[in-house]
Amino acid sequence: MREEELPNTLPRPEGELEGLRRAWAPPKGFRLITAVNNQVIGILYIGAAFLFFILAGILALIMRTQLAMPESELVSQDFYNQIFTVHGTTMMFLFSVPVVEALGVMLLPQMLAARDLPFPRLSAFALWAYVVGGLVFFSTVFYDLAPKGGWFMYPPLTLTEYSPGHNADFWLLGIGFIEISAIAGAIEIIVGTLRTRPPGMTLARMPIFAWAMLIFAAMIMIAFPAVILATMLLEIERAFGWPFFTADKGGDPLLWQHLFWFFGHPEVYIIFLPAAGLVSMMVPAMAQHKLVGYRLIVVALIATGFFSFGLWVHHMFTTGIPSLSLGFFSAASMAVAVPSGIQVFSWIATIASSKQRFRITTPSLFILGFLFIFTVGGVTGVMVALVPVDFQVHDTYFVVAHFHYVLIGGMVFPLFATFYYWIPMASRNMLSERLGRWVFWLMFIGFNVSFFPMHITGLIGMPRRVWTYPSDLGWNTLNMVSTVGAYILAAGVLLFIIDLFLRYRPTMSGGVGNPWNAGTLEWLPGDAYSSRSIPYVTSREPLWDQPNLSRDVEEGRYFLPGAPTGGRETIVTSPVDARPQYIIRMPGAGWSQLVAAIFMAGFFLLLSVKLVVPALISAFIFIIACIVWGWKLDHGPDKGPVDIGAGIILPTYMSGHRSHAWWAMMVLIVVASSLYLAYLFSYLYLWVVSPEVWAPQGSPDLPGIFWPIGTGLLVIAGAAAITVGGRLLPAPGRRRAAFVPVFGLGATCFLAALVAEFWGHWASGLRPTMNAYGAMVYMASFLNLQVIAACTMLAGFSIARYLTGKLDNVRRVNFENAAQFYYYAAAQMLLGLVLLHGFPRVAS
Amino acid sequence: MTGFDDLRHPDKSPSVIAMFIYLMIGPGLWGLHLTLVYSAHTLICALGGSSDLSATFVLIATFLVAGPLLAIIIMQRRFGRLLGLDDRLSGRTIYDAISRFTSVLSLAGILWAGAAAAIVTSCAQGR
Amino acid sequence: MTRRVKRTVALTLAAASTGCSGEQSALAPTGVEALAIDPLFWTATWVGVLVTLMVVVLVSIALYGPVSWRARLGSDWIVIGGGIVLPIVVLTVLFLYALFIMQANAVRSQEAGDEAVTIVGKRWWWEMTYTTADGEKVLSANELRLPVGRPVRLRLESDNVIHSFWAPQLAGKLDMIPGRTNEVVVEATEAGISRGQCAEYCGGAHALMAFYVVAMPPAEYDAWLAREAEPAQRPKTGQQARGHDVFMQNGCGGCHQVRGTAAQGLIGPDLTHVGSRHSLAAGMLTNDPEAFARWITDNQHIKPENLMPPFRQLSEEELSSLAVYLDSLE
Amino acid sequence: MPRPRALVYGVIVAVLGGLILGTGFVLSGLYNVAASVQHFDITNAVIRMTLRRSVATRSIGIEPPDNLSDEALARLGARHFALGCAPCHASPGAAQNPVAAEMYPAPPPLSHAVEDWQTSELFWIVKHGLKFTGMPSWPALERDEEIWALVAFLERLPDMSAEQYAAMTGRETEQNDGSGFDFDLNANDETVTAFCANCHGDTDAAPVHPLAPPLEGQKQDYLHRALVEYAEERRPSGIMEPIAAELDSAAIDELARHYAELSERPAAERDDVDPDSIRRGGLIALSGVRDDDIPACVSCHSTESSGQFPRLAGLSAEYIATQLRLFRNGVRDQSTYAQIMAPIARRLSDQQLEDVAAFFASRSEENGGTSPSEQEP
Repeated sequence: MREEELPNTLPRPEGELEGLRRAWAPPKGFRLITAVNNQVIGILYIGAAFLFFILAGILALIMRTQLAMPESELVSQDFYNQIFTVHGTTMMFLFSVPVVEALGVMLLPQMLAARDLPFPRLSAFALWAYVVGGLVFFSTVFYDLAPKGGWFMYPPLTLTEYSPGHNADFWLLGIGFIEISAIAGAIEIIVGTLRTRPPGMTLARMPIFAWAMLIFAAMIMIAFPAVILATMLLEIERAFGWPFFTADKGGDPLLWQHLFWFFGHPEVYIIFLPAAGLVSMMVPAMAQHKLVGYRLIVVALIATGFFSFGLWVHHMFTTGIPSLSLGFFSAASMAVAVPSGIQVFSWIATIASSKQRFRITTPSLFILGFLFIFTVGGVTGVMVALVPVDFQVHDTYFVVAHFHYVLIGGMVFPLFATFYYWIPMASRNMLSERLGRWVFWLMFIGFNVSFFPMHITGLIGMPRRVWTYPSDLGWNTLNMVSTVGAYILAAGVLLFIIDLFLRYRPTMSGGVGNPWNAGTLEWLPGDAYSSRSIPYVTSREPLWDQPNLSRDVEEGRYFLPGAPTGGRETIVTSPVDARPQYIIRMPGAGWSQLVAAIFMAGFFLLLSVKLVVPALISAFIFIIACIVWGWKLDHGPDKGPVDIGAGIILPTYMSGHRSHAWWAMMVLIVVASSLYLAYLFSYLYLWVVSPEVWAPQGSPDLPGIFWPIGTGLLVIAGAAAITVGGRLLPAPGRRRAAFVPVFGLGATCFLAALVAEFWGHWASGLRPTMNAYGAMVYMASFLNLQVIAACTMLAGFSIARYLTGKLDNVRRVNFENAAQFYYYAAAQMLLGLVLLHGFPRVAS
Repeated sequence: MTGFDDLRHPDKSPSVIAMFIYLMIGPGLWGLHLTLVYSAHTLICALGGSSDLSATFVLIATFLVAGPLLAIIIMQRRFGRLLGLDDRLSGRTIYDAISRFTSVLSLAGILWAGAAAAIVTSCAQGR
Repeated sequence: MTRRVKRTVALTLAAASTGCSGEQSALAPTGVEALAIDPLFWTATWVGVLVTLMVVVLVSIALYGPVSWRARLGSDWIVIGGGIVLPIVVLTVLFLYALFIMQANAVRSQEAGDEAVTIVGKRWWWEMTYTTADGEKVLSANELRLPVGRPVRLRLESDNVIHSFWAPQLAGKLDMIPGRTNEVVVEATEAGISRGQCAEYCGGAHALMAFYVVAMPPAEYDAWLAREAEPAQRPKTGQQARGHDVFMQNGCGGCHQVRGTAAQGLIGPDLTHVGSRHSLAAGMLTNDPEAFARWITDNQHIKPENLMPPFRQLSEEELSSLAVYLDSLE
Repeated sequence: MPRPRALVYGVIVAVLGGLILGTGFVLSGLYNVAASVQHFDITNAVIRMTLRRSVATRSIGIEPPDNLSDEALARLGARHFALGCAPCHASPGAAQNPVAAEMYPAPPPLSHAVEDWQTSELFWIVKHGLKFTGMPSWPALERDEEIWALVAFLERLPDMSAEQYAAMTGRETEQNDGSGFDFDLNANDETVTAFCANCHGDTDAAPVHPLAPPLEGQKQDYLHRALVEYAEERRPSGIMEPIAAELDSAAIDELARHYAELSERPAAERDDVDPDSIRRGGLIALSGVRDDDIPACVSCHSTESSGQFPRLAGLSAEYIATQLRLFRNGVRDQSTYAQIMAPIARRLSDQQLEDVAAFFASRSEENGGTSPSEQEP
């Protein structure tokens, strides 16, 4: 492209750069905690996750020390049971998922040359909820309150009868907000990758990491709701005795396992895919050659994303389910192995295509180490996917070895490569190559010495989760070796921390430049506002293929070189082929998301120890903070359209299906429906297990047919009223008296439907504690209540906005959000009516 | 500034839903197949249906899903056009390749599950 | 590779430098199911070793190989061939092999006779109920006796949390889930003693929930079962009689059953023939009077959180008499 | 406005100076700690306010039990009052001990305690005592029900005549068995048993309150052990600990033998007990509950078992339930025997606990007793 063809001309107007700086200046001093810029949030987020990695690692060392010798009494049985639970929980929920989200928040805007992702406050909220809640959760290990049911918390062991006290509640509620935090991150990442790419970056030109994060976030949307439902069910059974998992009353302990692993297995790939994406970014840079098989890597990511949902039962091969079911899930487990093969070969091919020789730097060492360890983990993965082999190795140290190979190999090694590779982007120094090699070799050797022997330990009979073992079974030497290896591994991590202290000096103004001569946009010169102007992209490695790109971007010759509205903003493009659509205006630093995060975490934690009143106060403050947060978001079209260069004039306000808010609400609806699908599965599953407690034989008769029909009509009337309400929105500056009554009527219909559905069952004599059927019936009402509560709040918010003149037929995003969620609520409630009133009638 | 003309028509963007379906059709059908065979098999066994009924159902379902998927793999571009994706869309060959290979992998997954039904007795406890 | 060579490799790997007995090792199968799994395991292992070696070699070539080799490696076709075709072929073979073994096991289970032992997972021990040829139920605990060469159905249940029954030399594991009865058919191929352990984390003393499997020639087994069905021996010596009285006076019978006496408790393990078992406390202690005495006074240390209260009030004399009495219950 | 730096220095100087002066005053011994000299009015006011506020704040959330107005409960409290409280606080009809009157602060007469303090505050003071006043805390902090008995009495104390007081404490006759700090129980059998009977009743009279168990016919070894455990503070009780501590071993032997030889008093007929509860309790007591890992109570608590296991038949339901709760809550867990009972008590649900208590209360050894032979097969 010739110089004169660039979108904006030189020289840039006076004060343009200063305006940009002013808009994006991060808060100073301790007010940094109010920051919402991805670069600040990203660093804090990664730091917090790494802290949890260290903490959980220390627990692992305690366990390894205890197991070094047979019949050791270094720690007590009870403490050991607590620390392995906390180790697993922390590594899975407080380290792996958050650190990957953190990398997304940190790297994606840079890779997409976006000023920021579309919901920066949501990221800040996710971060602080996670930090506060995570630290409190972890600290339970210090005062004997830590959960001790294992990280997958199987009932009945975790029911009140076998786990009295608050320990298990800390897991169930403590994990609750981390799930919410993960979903908040997922919304951010999906809308971010699809809508804030630079002009010209079509899906086919998207960096692999962005693909990986997109699929990562999509998987979170589907997987996390299952575990959210599971934790709700278990906590409700613990607190109120609704028998979802109690076999005597028609429940089934295996329901938990289905729900948990429907989340739990994809979780492994949720962790692995982004790491693989990072590797796919680093290998080409080190090879100085584009990624071989880009398309196939995308295939692998998509296929993994799907297949990983079809093999949850392979954690349940030994539960005695029918052998053909085992066959199906074994088949799916085979299927998911193939995409990993594709990626490994793609990396090998890229390495082989290096321009000169593949550069052996610290990141490349970690990647090569990863390739080896991950291959071994994959191979043992195939072994455990073979049903008969799994009968022997399931729940033994073989499996412990396998998943540490997959998770440490597949995720931690790429993560350390990432640290060495990307720190120059956000630090004034690179990390030390010399120390880095030591870190790598200590970690690589330590890891293999520690975990390879565990394969054998497991095969010769050692089950996992044992705090001690007899000395005469031949496990002694292998365990000692594993412990020595664990310390070597820890020494490597310690050396890394030293390196970090010595060399890492955070900065937002561009870091070291482009030390690896990589081809992707995160290496553009930048500042707190990301890059000065947003480039037009014509290939997958623009820095290699578009000469002078860095210079032109830095001089402001590409799109949106300033801050025309005076605030933070970036370009929103179309999802497939990245055509600019409008300018999104984003909020700056603020307290509301911080307060909301702290009090949401507070709500869950106080609820864990059954301090109900303080918990409700906390929830109230959380809601207030959310309202304050939301009040300023819909700023309206007051700034008018903006010229971003090349004569492209974009609006600064968007409603309807093109707006980012609409997309976020859609993602939220997918999450909610995924939760409801998990509920549907649970209902039908329990019916298959215990049809004898179902109405009308095992329980009181269903309410008369009048009840569901009346309720359904209420729902339909409500949805209709809300649609009419939308039509009634006045033009800007005008009033329409009918809006509030009509919209309010809609909202009231939904509330009435909620009450009617509940009352119908109550009047029939059915009680939730009676049996699994009763519990499931009232659970549906509970889920409806959640959705309707959110809807009612959105509706109240919209009405308040209308009354203050901030809602009209142009500035209507608030209303649209409420209406969409109401339509979803209507669908969920109608489906629920068909299920609860229709199914038992048909099935009997 | 001809290079940017294309960017001025935001409405010419292809539908994201169509693209989604195009790329995910294979895995989608695989998911449908797994759901179908797993739930039907479980239900038939739980309700005391015969082992043969379950196996037959699974094999028929496998045939019914694998067939169309094979057709889609063979008639890749036509399927894309059916979804309204322009042949001249930037990066179209890449999307084609992604769609084709995800479908191939899914086909393998479906056939494996079908093979299980052909070999293993339905409804026997897992041993 | 012949089986013997594989076995040698296995034991070298397993025993490394310990010279272990391997009595809880899946690599030393002495049961029909375990023997069926063994070759599949080794096949998968060798396939895995080859795949890993292949990756290592290819990476080495990609890094340091001659330019022409590298050029050949760096193509899309390598990715398709190595990443798609090869895995699909290899996995198909492995998968079908596994399916055939599953099917063989299922068929074997269906064809097995009615001889059965019901095993209930407790916290943290095993309740085992045998059935004699006459259909009489015989309650025992913590030790599974099997007739060599005769398939036996194990009905696995639990009335508390989930446990998993795993005797590695015999067969793979199977969970014990409240509300369900899982069945596995085991068949010992040679006489001998092996060890098993709970494999599903069941809280508290999960690590200390083991058992022994004693495989005996069928005739011996039948004799043993007949003896097991009889009530307990009467005390023979004065000390045993004293121990019997201590047992009765201190409420032991509230939880434990000694058939033929007033002790009828069914909460703890049946003690009718406890003296003849291989171990005490679900595989934790050897079976001798000293171990009985230790268990009675110190059980919360030996197996923390177990449901038996410690009986420390007994005098030395009472304790030793009680231990001698229990040990005499053969 | 002074510059910030000057302000900082000023504050530092003031704090340091204050510290030095204060230390000097303390070390010089100038302050008079004599009980014979009153506090300054201002000191007094501050101390009183602190005390009032402390008691008020810390007694928040204490809920009196339902049976606080129960006459029998007050009588039980009265008996402890006579031994443990009256020596310092005086009692209706008796002047305050002149030595106690010279304590500083002097123990206030308690006839108006109810007007000065709310019920929950009284409870808190009796339980925790008051620093620097000589008011001790309850010897067994875990035994709230004992403390409530005393509070129940204090609630009735105002306007009580000497006669009423004597009736309440069971000391109508002239007798002096001293105070909770010093009484002579070892003189001869009759005084001692009369003393015990004052609460526990005897062959003629029922115990003063269900919480005080009847002792007749109880096993000798058990009685002996109970008294030793009270004396050694291994079985917490604010009422029994000081009494048992006064007994020498000969007296303990003698008392245990004495009560073991007496025959049991027939249980009073009660018509307020749910027969279903007794039936359910009987199932638990005689057969146990296998699903909940609860052994039959009678496998230990029977006439045929060790003399160390108490006989339960004929004890009041309140007493049994209270003791089971003490086991369950870890209050009674210090003896080797308690370590056997405590884990089993923890397996009982509230309902099961009440049922078992009701069952044993409805039984007596004479009318069928509770021996294992009654067990259902």
